[in-house]
Amino acid sequence: MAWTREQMAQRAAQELQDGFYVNLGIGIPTLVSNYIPEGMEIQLQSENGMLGMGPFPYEGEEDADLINAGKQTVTELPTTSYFSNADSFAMIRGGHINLSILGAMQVAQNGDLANWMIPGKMVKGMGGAMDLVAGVKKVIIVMEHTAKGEPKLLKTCNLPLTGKGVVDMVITDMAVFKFEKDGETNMKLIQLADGVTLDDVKEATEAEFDVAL
Amino acid sequence: MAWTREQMAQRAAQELQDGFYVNLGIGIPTLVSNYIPEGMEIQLQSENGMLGMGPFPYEGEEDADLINAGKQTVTELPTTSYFSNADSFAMIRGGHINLSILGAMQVAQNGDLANWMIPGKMVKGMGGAMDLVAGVKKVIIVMEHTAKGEPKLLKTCNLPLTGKGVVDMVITDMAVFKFEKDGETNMKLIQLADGVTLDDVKEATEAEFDVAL
Amino acid sequence: MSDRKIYADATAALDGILTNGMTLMSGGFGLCGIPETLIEAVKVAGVKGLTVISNNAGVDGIGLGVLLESKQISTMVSSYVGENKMFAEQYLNGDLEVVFTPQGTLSEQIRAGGAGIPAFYTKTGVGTLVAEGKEVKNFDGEDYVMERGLTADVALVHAYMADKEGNLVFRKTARNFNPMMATAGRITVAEVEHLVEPGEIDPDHIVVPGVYVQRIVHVPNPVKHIEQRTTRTRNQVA
Amino acid sequence: MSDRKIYADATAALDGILTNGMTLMSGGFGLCGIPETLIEAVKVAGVKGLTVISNNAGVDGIGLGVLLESKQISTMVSSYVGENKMFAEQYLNGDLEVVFTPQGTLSEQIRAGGAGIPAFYTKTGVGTLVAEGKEVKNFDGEDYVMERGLTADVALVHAYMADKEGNLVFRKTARNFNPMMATAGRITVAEVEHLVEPGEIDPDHIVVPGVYVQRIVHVPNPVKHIEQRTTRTRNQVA
Repeated sequence: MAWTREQMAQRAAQELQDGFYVNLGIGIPTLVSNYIPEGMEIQLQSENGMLGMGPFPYEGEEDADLINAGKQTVTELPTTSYFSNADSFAMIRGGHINLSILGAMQVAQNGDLANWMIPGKMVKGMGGAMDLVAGVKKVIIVMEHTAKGEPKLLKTCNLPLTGKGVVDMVITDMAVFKFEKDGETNMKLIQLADGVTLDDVKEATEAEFDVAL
Repeated sequence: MAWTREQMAQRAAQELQDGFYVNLGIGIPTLVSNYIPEGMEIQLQSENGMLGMGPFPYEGEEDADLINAGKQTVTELPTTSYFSNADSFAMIRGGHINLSILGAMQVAQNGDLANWMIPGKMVKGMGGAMDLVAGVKKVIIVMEHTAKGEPKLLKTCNLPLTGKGVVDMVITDMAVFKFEKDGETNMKLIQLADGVTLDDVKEATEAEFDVAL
Repeated sequence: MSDRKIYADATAALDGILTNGMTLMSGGFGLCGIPETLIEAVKVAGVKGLTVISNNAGVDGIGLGVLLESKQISTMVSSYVGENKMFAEQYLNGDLEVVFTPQGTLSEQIRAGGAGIPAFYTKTGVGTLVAEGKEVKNFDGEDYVMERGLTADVALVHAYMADKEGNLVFRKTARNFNPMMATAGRITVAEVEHLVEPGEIDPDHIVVPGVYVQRIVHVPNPVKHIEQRTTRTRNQVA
Repeated sequence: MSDRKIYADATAALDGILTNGMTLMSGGFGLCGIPETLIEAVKVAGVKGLTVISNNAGVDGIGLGVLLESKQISTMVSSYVGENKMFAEQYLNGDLEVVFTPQGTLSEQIRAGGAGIPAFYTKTGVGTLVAEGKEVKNFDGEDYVMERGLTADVALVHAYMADKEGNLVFRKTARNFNPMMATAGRITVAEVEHLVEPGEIDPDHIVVPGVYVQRIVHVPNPVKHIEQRTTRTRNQVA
């Protein structure tokens, strides 16, 4: 028993606040937009150069000039603005985006994040991930707790980093952890997924963490 | 006998080339726009945030939202574009403006320029002058040859500098000088104003110069 | 769309965000595109010891001249301040500190501040007073001086039109310093001549996206001032 | 207004400015807003050993994929190159060098290059491979890495509309890297969907002023490609 992808997205959506500007990565993070609470005003940023991103278009209404950072066709909203990629990352780097929700390969107990390359494998590039984790006010990682049975929450990342000490929260299928960026406080387990026990989490986690359930 | 202000502006206008983007300072430099040769396409830049500046408006058609860098009311042309001050100086600093024509208090024989402050007097500020002389491809100074009988073309500027080794040409009421920015070649006298002799110029100039008439 | 960003008047729009000794940015170039109504409200609020980053300092009785008159400004960061008797007086008797900054360096510092860039290099001012005490670095054989990004506690800007999301557009040269300052204020307050619903401004035309604007006050038909009224007569050749 | 900047076709627009070993910038994000016709003309010109600065590398047979196929590119500077088999092949066998750059750093480097800024500091990539061998400096207690500005011999951009002066506007997210690249090319060539007379574009809406554009080619009704066609059905809740 653990959370489904949808439940993980739903949990991440609880971190949204009214008026937030949010950047969602591809994969599970994209699903978060399905769980924005009724009446809450959230503007989604797409780092290619758009703020106020709408849902996918109806069939036949796709516009090749209107895509998101995942190169998917999207739509415009009344609040939408377009800008250059440099202006987009000025917004990101300058701390104007409240929240970024991303996937990850590994997270270390000090908040280090690895999600862009595996040495020896074909490298596709980091895209905007390094800028997002360095610039956005709050970074939430949504990922499976383990990969092929191996823990992804580690004492130290052994893959090349995307950012050092950048993670604020990790939501997995098994649990939710909080990180303080003070470099001293341990990461904290703050929630267990439905039907998951503390022992389950301990067994599937290499990182050291405090329990604050 | 020497050149009038209008003749100095006219001489400066000979340095224009078809297709040039030009920034004109206040005073005599502004007059240069009256002498753009027929059929030559010149776009004037105003550093507050405008390219393609038109002439002063007709009486009654002044627009408080449409001024030049001297805070004077101006007009729009079909080629006009507006942009922010940061974008304006990106254009200037990035070397995209072909020519800047400015006034000066002092010019030294190595191309140093002083035109923004006199110690002990009320300082108004350098405005955009330091950016213009550092960034524009070619800098022409148009000024009186002397001030109260004292030479303004000096061995070394004794006023605080606007830029080091930035001047390409000086046009005064008495003569025209060219500067090489190699730090080795002397400034060169290349033209005498109507009715002015070489001896007149030598007497009124402290800077050392070669004669290349 | 809610009205969360809309305030009834300039005083309401500044309520709770002004403190003594704070740093303010104020848009405009000369008297063109200045947030005049917001400046008046700063006067009413009476906060003192302000550091004001603004290309100019208004003229006597208009714009920042008002805050000089009321002695609320202790430091100005500007490129040119020529048009103000009050300014000269306070500057010369030492009541007012002035940091003169080249105009292009100033606007780039503000852009950098808003963009999370703590410092950049520029040719401007190398070998002059402006570079004194600053790091100089050689790139490809040429010297450049390091300049820091600038931010402000509150940025006051003037825009031609806003929608309720805070998307801004500007009119002609009234754009000037307003867009960068909007990005560099921890709180940005915009006074706007026209206020419309989201969707009424073409999203390709928006200059400042709403994310940068926290508070909006609608000031229809503001009085606009001309510093140098220059004209030609109809029979004059351009 | 003369037609001095207007060229009859893409080959004419690139005539005399392409050389082996040169650095090209190419606008676009994925296949959105790429200067596809100009890229095809680079293929026809046959210049080799190109360094290409572009966020992505096209896909097989489209955009820069075409120049990979013809082995004209020796180095790519990109943030993400995932969608291209040809790319993977040449990269893995060492025929192609790749400089991976974080997307925001890349676009800021290009903006800096066009703006005469030789270097700037950013938080992005501190403590990662990206910062290796680069200067790291502490500002106000936080580390930043120094990144250099980028320019190109020639920049190829795609715009929605140009006037004959070279003023450009873009459509929706096809703007992406095109505006900065237009500023960073020593020669900038724009392919445009619509070409109009000066004055037909509102000067408040212009994104790239004409000073940055040296050559224009009118490409009406270009084929536009969609990489990830994602849709919803009418009865689906958004």
